Amino acid sequence: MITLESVLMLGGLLFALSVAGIFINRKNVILLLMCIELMLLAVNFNFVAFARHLGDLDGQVFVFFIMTVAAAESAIGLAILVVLFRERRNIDVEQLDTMKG
Amino acid sequence: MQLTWPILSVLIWLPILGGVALLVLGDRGIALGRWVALATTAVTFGISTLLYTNFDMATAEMQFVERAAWIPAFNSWYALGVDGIATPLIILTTFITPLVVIAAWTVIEKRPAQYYAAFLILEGLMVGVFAATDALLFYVLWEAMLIPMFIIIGVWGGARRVYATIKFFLYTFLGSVLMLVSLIYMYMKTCDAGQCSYAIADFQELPLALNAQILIFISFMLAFAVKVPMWPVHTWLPDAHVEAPTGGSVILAAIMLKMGGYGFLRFSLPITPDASAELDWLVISLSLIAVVYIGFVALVQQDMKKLIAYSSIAHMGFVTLGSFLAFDLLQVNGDTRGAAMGIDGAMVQMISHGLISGAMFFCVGVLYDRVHSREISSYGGVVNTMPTFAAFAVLFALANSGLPATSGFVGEFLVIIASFRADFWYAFLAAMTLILGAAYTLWLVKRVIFGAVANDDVAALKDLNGREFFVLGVLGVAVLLLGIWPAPLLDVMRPTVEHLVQQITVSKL
Amino acid sequence: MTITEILFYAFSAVLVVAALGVITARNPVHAALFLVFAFFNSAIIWLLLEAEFLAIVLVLVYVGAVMVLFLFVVMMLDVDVAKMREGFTRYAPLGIIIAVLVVVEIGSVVWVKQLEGISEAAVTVTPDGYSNTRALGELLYTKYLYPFELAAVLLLLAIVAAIVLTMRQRTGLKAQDVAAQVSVRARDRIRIVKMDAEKEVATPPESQSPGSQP
Amino acid sequence: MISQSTLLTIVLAPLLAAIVAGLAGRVIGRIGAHSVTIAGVALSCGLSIWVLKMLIDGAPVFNESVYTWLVSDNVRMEVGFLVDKLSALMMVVVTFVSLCVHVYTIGYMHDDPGYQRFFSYISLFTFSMLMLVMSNNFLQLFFGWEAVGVVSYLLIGFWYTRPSAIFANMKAFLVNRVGDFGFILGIAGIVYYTGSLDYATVFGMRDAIAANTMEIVPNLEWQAITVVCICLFIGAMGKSAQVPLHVWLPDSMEGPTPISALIHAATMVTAGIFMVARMSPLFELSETALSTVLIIGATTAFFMGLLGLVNNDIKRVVAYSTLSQLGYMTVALGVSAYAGAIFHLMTHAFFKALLFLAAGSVIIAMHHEQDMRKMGGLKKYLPITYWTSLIGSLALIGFPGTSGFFSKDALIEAVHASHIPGATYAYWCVFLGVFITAFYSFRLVFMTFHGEERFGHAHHDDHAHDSHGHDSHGHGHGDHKPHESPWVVTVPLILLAIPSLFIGWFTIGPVLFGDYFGEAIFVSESRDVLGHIGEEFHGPAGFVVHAMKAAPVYLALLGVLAAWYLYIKRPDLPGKIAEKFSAVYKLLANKFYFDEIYQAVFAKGSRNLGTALWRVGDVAIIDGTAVNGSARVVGWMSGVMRHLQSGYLYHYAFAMIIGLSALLAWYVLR
Repeated sequence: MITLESVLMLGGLLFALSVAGIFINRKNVILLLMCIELMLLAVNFNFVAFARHLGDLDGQVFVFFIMTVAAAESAIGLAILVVLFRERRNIDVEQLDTMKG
Repeated sequence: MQLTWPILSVLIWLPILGGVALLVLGDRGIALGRWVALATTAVTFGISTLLYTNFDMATAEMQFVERAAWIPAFNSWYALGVDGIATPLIILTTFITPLVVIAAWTVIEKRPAQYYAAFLILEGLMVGVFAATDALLFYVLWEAMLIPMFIIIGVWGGARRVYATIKFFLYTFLGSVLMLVSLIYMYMKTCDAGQCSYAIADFQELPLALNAQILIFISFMLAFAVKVPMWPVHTWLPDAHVEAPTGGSVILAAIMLKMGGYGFLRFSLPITPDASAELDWLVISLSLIAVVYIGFVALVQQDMKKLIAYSSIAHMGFVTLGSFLAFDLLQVNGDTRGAAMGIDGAMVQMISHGLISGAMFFCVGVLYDRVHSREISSYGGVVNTMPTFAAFAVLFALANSGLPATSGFVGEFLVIIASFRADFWYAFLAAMTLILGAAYTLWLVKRVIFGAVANDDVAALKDLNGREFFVLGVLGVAVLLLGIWPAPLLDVMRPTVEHLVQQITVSKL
Repeated sequence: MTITEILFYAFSAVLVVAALGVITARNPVHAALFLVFAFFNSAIIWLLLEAEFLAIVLVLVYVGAVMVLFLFVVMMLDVDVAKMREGFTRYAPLGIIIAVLVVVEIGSVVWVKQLEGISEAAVTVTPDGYSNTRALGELLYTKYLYPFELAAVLLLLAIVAAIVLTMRQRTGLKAQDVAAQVSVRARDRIRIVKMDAEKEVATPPESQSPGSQP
Repeated sequence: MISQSTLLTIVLAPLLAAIVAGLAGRVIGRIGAHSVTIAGVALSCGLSIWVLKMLIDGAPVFNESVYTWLVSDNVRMEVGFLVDKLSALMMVVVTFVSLCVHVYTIGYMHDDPGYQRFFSYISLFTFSMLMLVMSNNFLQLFFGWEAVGVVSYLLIGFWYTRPSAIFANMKAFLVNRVGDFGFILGIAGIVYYTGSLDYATVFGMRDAIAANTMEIVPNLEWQAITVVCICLFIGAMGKSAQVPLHVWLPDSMEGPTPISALIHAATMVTAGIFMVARMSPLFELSETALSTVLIIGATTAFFMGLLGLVNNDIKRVVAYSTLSQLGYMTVALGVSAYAGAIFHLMTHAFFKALLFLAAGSVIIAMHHEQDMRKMGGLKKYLPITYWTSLIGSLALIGFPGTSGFFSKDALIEAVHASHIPGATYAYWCVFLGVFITAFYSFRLVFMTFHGEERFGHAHHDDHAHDSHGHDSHGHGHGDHKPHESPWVVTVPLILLAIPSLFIGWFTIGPVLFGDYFGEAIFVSESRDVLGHIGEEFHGPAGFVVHAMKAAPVYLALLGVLAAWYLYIKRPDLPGKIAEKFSAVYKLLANKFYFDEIYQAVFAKGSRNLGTALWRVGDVAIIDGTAVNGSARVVGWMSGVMRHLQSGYLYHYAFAMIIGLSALLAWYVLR
């Protein structure tokens, strides 16, 4: 019997790791995107766990939608990345400061 | 006698439709467009005179009432109606606007269709403000009115128009947002009482605690004081006037400033009588400061429009002074004799100031169109080349300094007399305007109109053309008529003013 | 401890290690592969949690499509990995603190606050012949029909957006534009100029045009 | 019976004429303009005399309102007429002098381009003045009060290209406005205490005012009636040019001479006197107010007369004499001899208008030269002018038998008989004033008409400094010899000379000591100085005989002799005296430095104050600190805040994550 707590903790751990990943890999946009994927995965764990423990499939439906959005997001994110690289020949986040106030 | 058709809606929407038609016609069709504008405004004025002829002078009730569902969720209605305070101001509005249209006839070359359209739409909105009996409708129109004015100054204004428009907009907007908060608060109060309502009449009957009243009063005061404008929130006015085109200045001075005075009479006094009694010293001292302080400031202005703008502030000081005398009177004498006179004076002063300041701005416009300078020092001896104009200018200058038999005298006289009842020093300071008003106006006249021809520009001036003569002539007749026989105006107002006095002396606590 | 639990904890441990690998890998390719690995593990755990359909989708969509896309991009772009690693540890302590904080928070929610009534709730035993896919499908096509359609549109949008973003309009190509060729008009190509047969000698300009004086 | 339509005709005829001449001046031309205005004024003059006659014959006093101006707060403000013997007398004086001036103007302004405008103005003035004197309420009084001020403003600045003229007219208006400032406060006080503007109602309730006190300054109770009366009197001080509001009157001589005669000698400036006489029921209740009136009047009478001694401008000398005489009238008011004041007002109107018109005639003859040092010996060239102005001067100094004699002598006696505070000071002022009056009057006569002919000495060369720009009189006259003015000028002189000589003789009995004014003027028993003198009055002849035994007549003769000695016998002496007493001379020549002080304190002071308020208050504090300051604070804060916007994506991401976890931590761990 997998307890709810253990799954939630797993999700939490994953989430914490991906947060740490964002901090560590702050310069590499690709890795940032991957961390985000990981984060979403962590969230999905929660949904799945609750869906199971509440006996309600709606949670799984949400995971489904989250995956859809995540797919779309990574597709566009990568596209932007490609365009960015084409423009600048690198993807260094440090040089992306046109939004500086 | 009430009319069977919705006269107020016609007064609001006819000019707005005219404005839209002008926008559709565009600058290419301006030859026709001008006539459309003139016809619309003239017809509007014609219709508005029906307000007077059909007005029931025996009652303080709202008349020509209209009511249609507007925002049912908030129980807010498209509710219109006028009483003795709103009617004269509406007629003033419809009277001034055609003159503005005529004055702009050949003067405005840049996007004339939009210029006229802005004024027409503005007219409709202004009439709406005076006619709205629903607070939310009032507020919406009140704010909407800023837009055309903003455009008028911002597009057709002078060199520093951007600064002036932003200042104008921020000032007035800052003042009025707090008013919205108060309106919503009172709306919630009515909900607590059982029947949600935005009707001003319901607000007037709403019982309110003193501290709530004081907060509401302050928020209202901020909104209206900026509009009037009262010292020390007046500094937008000189800038706005200086940059505005002639028509904009005229409308601003003649009508938009009256919104503040109207607001005090319609909202502050009846809705928060106890707070008004508590804080009347503030309003009265600010008014007296306006009269004296601004009088001195006006004296040293180098720019004609600025001078007239400052003189407007000083004159509007009488409006606020007259409106708030009632509480002092009650305290000093134990009765309200004189309160109605003060409010009468304030009202007459508003109408009169509308005519006179409008006329003065027209006069400056006439000179500006020819010489393209507003500096007093660019003129001198205008009378030599423009005798007819000089006659009008002197007439309006004298009216501005409160000469009896011109409308400028009536309001000041009533307010001074009423203020004597409250306190000798009120009357003393208010009467300073006799000296200061004459000083700055006549000094202006001396430097601009009289004297030998000062320079080639003045020597090349041409006297008034027929169009200008008409505008100034009509205003001159109105100024004299109101000064010689103001009784009809007072008759319209009397029941409303008496009702108001009675209303404000009853505590809401 | 049942077999499911043992499996769960085992895969969980591997998952955490894989995730750690994602965030610490020097090479983006390695990171991507670690992520793939993590997804696989996740899919297995989801299977344990009786979310069979999602587990499969995770593998198919994520590993099969998204992660491949990632790998493509990683390999396509010439990324200076060494430079990317500069200052690697600068924010690491902060990251760790935040990570620990997050864990503590979640832990406190889960363990301290006690999810009353949820964890104890009896996990319904699925009847025989129960199909997770079917159940999910029924939900999606009835209750969540509109969101489902919206999700489809979203994906379409993502496709279009990705294509628009990455499409390259090269200049200087001598391609044929048939539409332009067809829609051309004569006046676009030829201009007819009327000229006098003889030309007048220009008169000297007026010394002063009337009315120009200010 | 006096009908309302008669009175309306009296008032409106000049107004209509003014409108026609003003608006249609170009259409009807010069002859049309003067015809229509003269017809209008003549009509109202005739009707005024008829009305006066009816009143004398016993017609009841007319007191009706014409229309309601407005009703506010149950206070009815109306326009209406009160015609009793006081106002009827004023009406006759006003319209008669006005008529003379109208006729005179035909000659005087003959070549002026503003001919029609001028006629329009003086007719308008006549209308305004009639409204003032015929009013039955304070509102209309104030209207007339201001309206005459405005017309005076327009007329002083008639030659608007002259800088001095447009300065003088503004000064006149503003100083008058200071008076009006007090006046309107007085009116406000009256409305406060009585709730009415109507004379009859107000006078009926005067005890109610007297019963009140008011606290203007904390802890200082003043009698309300005193405050009201002093406020009203401030109005009179402005209009009647009493010290210290007298400064405008000498400058007003910038206007054409006919209006100096009409407005600044005969009528408008006496409005203040008339008003106080009209308000006698109120003033009688406050001894403080009367004392104030008395002292101010006495000061004006004496010290302004002194200024006439040193001035060389023929019109200004007459102007100072007017100031001084107005002071005499005010003194009469102060001692409750209202009838005496009005009587002197009437005689003064005739002889002072005469003097001004005569001076104008001289000015025409001298081609608009006004400096007496450039005249002399004009007697033989201008016989009619000479004789008429001699009559005027005799009347002015109070030569026995002339009209001025009766009014002035009675006035001095009245002061002598009074006992209110300040009466002694006032008596000495008016007594010494007699000498001064005689001296400057005959100084004028001698310098102008007698002695050496000083004109022709290149006076064309320095013509510029006071030619009024139109110059029409200055050039075009070939010969340098002055010659008598045309009949339109001399006829009014003669017309005015007649009453100057005789009117006193015939009217002193009824007006001064009889019951002429009846109800119009109220004098309380204790202060009835005229009644006191009247007990010894036995006809005008007796009055003359009685006066011959008193000092003033001889003092006047002494003044004439002194003038003769200094300006005919020893014309070198005045200069020497001036040198000897140079401090005094300078003080007088500079008019006690009133102008300088006012200029520095009020004109410059208010400009500086205005600049300070504007630059510091408006521009620096409100706009600079409050308005633009708040804008700057917002700008500064955004400047600080924008550093947070590093532009690095991960900074934003970090901020979000940290914020989120902090929020969560707070939520979870609290």
